Amino acid sequence: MNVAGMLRRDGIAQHLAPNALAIALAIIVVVFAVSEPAFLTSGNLIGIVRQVAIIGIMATCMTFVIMTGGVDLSVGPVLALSGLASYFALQAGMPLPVVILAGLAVGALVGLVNGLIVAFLQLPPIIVTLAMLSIVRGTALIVGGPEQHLIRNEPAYSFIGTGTLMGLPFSIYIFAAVALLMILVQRRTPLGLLVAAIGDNERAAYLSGHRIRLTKTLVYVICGAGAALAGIIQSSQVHTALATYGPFGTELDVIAAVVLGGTSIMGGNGSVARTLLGVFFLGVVNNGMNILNVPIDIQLIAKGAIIVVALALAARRA
Amino acid sequence: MNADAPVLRGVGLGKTYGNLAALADADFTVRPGEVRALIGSNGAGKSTLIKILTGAVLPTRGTVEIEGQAAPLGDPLGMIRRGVACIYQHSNLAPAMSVLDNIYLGRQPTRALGIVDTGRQRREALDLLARHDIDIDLDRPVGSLPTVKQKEVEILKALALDARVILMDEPTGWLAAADVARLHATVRALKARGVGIVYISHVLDEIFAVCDTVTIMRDGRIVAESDVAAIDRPTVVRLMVGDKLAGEASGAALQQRHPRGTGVVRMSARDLGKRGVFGGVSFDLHAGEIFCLTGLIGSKRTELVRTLFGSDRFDTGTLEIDGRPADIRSPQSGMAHGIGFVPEDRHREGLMLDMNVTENLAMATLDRHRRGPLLSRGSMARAGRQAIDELSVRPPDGGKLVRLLSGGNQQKVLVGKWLGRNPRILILDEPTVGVDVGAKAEIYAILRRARGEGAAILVVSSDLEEVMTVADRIGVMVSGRLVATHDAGAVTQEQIVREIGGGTA
Amino acid sequence: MKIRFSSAALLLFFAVTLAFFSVSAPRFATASTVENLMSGYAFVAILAMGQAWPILVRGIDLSIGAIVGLVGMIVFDLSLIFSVPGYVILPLALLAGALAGALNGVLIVYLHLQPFIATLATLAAYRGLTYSISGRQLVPGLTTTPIRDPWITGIETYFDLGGSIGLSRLINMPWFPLSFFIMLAVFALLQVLLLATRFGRDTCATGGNAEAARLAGIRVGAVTIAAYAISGICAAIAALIMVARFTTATEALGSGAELTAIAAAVIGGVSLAGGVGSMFGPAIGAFLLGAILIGLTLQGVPQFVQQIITGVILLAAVGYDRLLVLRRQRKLETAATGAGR
Amino acid sequence: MKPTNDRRDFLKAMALGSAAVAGAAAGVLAAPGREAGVIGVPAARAQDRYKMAFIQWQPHTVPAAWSKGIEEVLKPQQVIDYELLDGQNKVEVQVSLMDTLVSQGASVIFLQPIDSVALAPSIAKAKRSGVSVITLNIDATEPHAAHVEMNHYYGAMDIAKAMGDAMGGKGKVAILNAPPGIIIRDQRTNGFVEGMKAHHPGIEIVADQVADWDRKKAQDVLNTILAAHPDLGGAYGVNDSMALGAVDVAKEKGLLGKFVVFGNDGETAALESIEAGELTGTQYTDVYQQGRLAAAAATVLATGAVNASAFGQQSRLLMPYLIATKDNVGTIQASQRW
Repeated sequence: MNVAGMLRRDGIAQHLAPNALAIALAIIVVVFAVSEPAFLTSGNLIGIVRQVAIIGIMATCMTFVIMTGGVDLSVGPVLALSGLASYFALQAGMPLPVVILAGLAVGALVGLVNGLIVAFLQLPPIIVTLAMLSIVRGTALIVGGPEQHLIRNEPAYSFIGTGTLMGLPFSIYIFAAVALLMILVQRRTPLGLLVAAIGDNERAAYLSGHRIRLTKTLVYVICGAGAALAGIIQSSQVHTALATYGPFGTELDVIAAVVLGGTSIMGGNGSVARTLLGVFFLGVVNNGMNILNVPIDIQLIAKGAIIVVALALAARRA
Repeated sequence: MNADAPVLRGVGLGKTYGNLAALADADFTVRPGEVRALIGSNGAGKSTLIKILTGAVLPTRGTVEIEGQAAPLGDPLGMIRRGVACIYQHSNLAPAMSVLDNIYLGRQPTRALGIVDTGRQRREALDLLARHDIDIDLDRPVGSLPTVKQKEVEILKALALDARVILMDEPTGWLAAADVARLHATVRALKARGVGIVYISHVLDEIFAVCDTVTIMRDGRIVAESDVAAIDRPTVVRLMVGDKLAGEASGAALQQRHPRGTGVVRMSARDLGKRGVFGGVSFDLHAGEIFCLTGLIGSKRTELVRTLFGSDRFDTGTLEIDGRPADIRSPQSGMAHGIGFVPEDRHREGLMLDMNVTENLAMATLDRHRRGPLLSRGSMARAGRQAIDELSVRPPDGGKLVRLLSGGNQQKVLVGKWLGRNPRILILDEPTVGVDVGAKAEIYAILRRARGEGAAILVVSSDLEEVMTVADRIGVMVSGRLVATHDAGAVTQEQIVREIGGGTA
Repeated sequence: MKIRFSSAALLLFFAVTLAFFSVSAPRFATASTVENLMSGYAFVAILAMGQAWPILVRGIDLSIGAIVGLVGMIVFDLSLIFSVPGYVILPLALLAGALAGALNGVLIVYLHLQPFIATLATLAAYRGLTYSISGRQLVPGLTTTPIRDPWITGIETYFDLGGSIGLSRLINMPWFPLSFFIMLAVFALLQVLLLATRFGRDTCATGGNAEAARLAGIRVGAVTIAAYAISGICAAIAALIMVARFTTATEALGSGAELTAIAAAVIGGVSLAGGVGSMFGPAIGAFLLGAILIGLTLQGVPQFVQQIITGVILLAAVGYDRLLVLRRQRKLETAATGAGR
Repeated sequence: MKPTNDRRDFLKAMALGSAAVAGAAAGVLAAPGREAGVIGVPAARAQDRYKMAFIQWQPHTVPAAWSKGIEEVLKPQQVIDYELLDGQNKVEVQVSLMDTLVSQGASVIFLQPIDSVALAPSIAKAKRSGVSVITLNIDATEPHAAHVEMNHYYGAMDIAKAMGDAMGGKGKVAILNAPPGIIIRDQRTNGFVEGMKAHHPGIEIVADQVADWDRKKAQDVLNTILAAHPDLGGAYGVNDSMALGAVDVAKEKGLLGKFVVFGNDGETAALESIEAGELTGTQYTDVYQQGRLAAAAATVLATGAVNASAFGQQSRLLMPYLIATKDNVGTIQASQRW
């Protein structure tokens, strides 16, 4: 009963978290805007969205994984490997849809392996995906070597990351589409409800006749595919595929965004929309400190402190 | 010291969570050698009161005194040091640690540098075991013990404190009859040694068997205090649930029985067995009847019904549904055969506590709310509203988190989740554990309504009063075997008790 | 029981690994390889043993790599900029590690942050602090100045034990690095702390069932903070060993060490569910990872393939642990059935 | 395009380099260093096969090209086994690999140290075991067989000079930097800052932000800096990837031609970008050649009679470099591009 009481507090905390974060975000925006008016220019604001697109896509796609009590540390190397897969498909002269599919397939495949091991062998996700981090990075380095693979004269492919449509970078549209799709999936499909149910009480979901293992596997596949999509955009943006892209720390940025959005790393309640708030929070912090030319040491200290304060604020309100 | 001076005394205790007053203005005393029953419906404030007395919760107002001395509030260690021990309703043991370590959790005897004096610890524990005539392997991890034994460890934990007051929160909730008797013997022995005891239970029999005085709570307030000898059962029930509900509860017993319902056999089990668990179980379940399986905890009723639903598998025997062999491998295939299953532990296996009532009600019927690849929230809400009306879930708010409902209303939601599928066969495992009297009556009414609509209902229950109230037919399980089945109208409670006890000697 | 059994299995696996490489990898079974293993992985073992404590209280410490970097830079500054003598630096370094670790615990206990996210935040903050105080940036000349304080560099001393007891005449004995003995000392200390003291019991209780521990009067908050402080102290010891080995500290020192330590701890049977583990497992886990990497390198397996193999072994280790748990559960079920009858 | 100082070292290096190549052919070479103290140490190199390995910093185009150059020289000499090992950007991994190679009995270790001091004890240990160490790019404080270096500090000064010239001696520039933790980052940054001070005091460095060696991050960071400083005249990328990220931004914003971008390294992608008129310039070093020189020295060391422990002071081979711009990039042959 005491446990129930504690959980109840956390539950309320999770409901208040988005407000605390939104308030914190507003405060930070005001601080940056006052100290550097250029922060609020439309160019910079569009820049922020463009900058967070890659982490944002990965974070929205990882939200479900974390809601089911899992985590995916392997997204960084997946990003690299999918870029390489797309590059090789391009080299082979495949049409663009096939190229994109090749990249996505690699990510989905890694996600599938993660998901199958986590769901069916019931091994701890943090270790499974840590192992996979190592395995996928090794594979990427074997496949791609240390060389940069330049993507030249592929206007269609390059459009994904660098093109503009109605004045906005095309990557923003992809990000928005993925975000909307994931929000739709969460709010308007059985899968979304089922993910929440599994996070809340896996056993009860099983006894309600749901296919838990299948759902869990699917959630990792989505996460892998999301990381792969991010990898395609990145390789298109930099006209290069490289095995070392998505270095150590990428996965932590993604997880930080999800958790800042109020999803508990232990699973349970969570929301894609709130994850987006977390993504933008981190994006604004990074952008603002870059625009103020804050040195890297202070940037890192401030980032850590801001995460702590934002989350503590959310917990305090409970 | 005056023997009549209270050993533990709470004065003007109150606790509010947000706007909700969980406890208001409670005065509470326990004297040495007194066994005081604390009863009330779920949500009446018993647990809050207990938690304040153990220091687990900080009261919003009021004071606690131990032998006339003001005690620190919200400090579990301080209360333990002052001789207040508690046996909680839910297990409070560290499963990976040994029995020995659990008994002395947090206060192992130590030598210099905080090194645990294991020799002394073991000597004291063995002495304790001998004194209370309990047999248990001190080195086994607690998690590997059966539930009954785990409860004993909890009791040992309290005994090892040499506590002056022991608070027992539903100590017999999961115990079999023989174990209950042993526990009561222990309670009497403690009483004889001058220990004050607070005894919380839903089972009135126990209260009249072992308690001296009774404190009755309702809606966060203490509504009555009395000597047990000076009060009778109907009065207790009326005080607990209020006048209106009391009428419903007593009226519920006078219902017609329908053994073999419509006469149509829905489910037919022949010689079911699971190696090392149960065996040779045969029965027929008819449309339009309520068949109750009773027996001691550990008689494998739960294990049996799980295999019927498909969340476990049986090894031998055959199962037919509507006259056709059924191969049920998973909850999904169980559901495909029209079976619904309300598990025993609603918190761990039944409900999504942090999701709302509507979502929980829809959890087994998602396919009905599907529109193409999408889920229709509107359709879910409509179905939810209807179910809330039919089940009279209170408050009637589909958006409310299930966690915030009372135990009885949670249970109604859980039953309603399955009724939404109009199950042809509904299996319920201990459907009213931890549910107050009023809600119990409502759940019985819901079951009878489902029966009237032609469902075949299989209820597992340890509560004989419940079995005699609700059953059309009764099956008795002993050690994994179905030893007898009766028409409920043609058997007495005494006979069932004899049969249940028959296999355990 | 369980701890002892899985430890035995781990030890067996370690032995098999050593035997395999001794046969298959040229020059694996030599004194110098053993020496390399001891000196190159003693600090990994210490990090893994430290990491076990947060995991025991059902948390995780992602910041240990950053603490290694921070403590390393503190030692660098104190020694090279402020010329503080080594015997003063050593306790200060341990204190810094303890404080950094304790701060993690404070954030988790008092601000109710999830361990993963709290230590993720301090990972960034401690690394940033390392950059801030970096003597390499403040006094660029120091980038090529080694630390020469004997109290610090003395940690990287080798002892010819075989020679001193005369064994070297029979076989070629490795020289034992002091860091290895430090690791043994840390192991002994932590193992006693975990298994024989009230604090150790309280730690297991906190991780096994925090609510039960709280109601039993255990100061769960204090225990949690202490667990993270131990992790921080271990990171500081590891940092000292690394600084002694490299005679300098870089701003990036220790980055990524948390993942290796977590892997070693989990391979060593420390349960992520909390409350179960020993110090023996993580230490062996660290040396197992080291032996595999050295063995594969000696075999000439390309390093990118090694990464894949490391991942597979990690999977196999948790898979094996899972198998043990399943088997234990099955045994329990049978036992419970017996008891129920 | 010649190094502005260290001319003596450079000449000595070139001399040694040619001698090494010649010596490799002849099979004998009087290696540099004191001969004292080696008497009594057997010429340990009389073996059938020689083991050599290169411990790189982390997977990157530069060490990959070195490795290619090294292999080019070593492969034909059939008695040498060569492998590439990865330091994973961690000092402790490099040290552990050094230990392993020493106990494996390697003849020569090529090493791209992450830090000058941190690897010194390992180099000393290698020397004691008679293993020669050739460092690439980052020198070590412990004297060793040879050091073959791209000129980071003075190269960066020259970049600053060329960049200032291209900007007409005034304006604002931003540095797209790497995170601290490896020495070349410091040298390339400090050289640039000092170079600006010395040659173009009129140019102001308005931003110095970390972009993690990464093209995408560089795009993001420069975008942001441009929002704060719309009048920014140029950007210096501490490596070519980050410079190319800056080019991407300039292209997108239509600033090509007006916005000066310099990189550092001289990889193929950068040279092509210069030819296309996008990247203003970079410091080009023939990294293949650098690898070949190191390998040539290595073969001499491996087969020669000189013991590794003899080196009291190593020879430095300072690679010539070229500040490649549109004017001179054509002089870099296809075979010299990496």
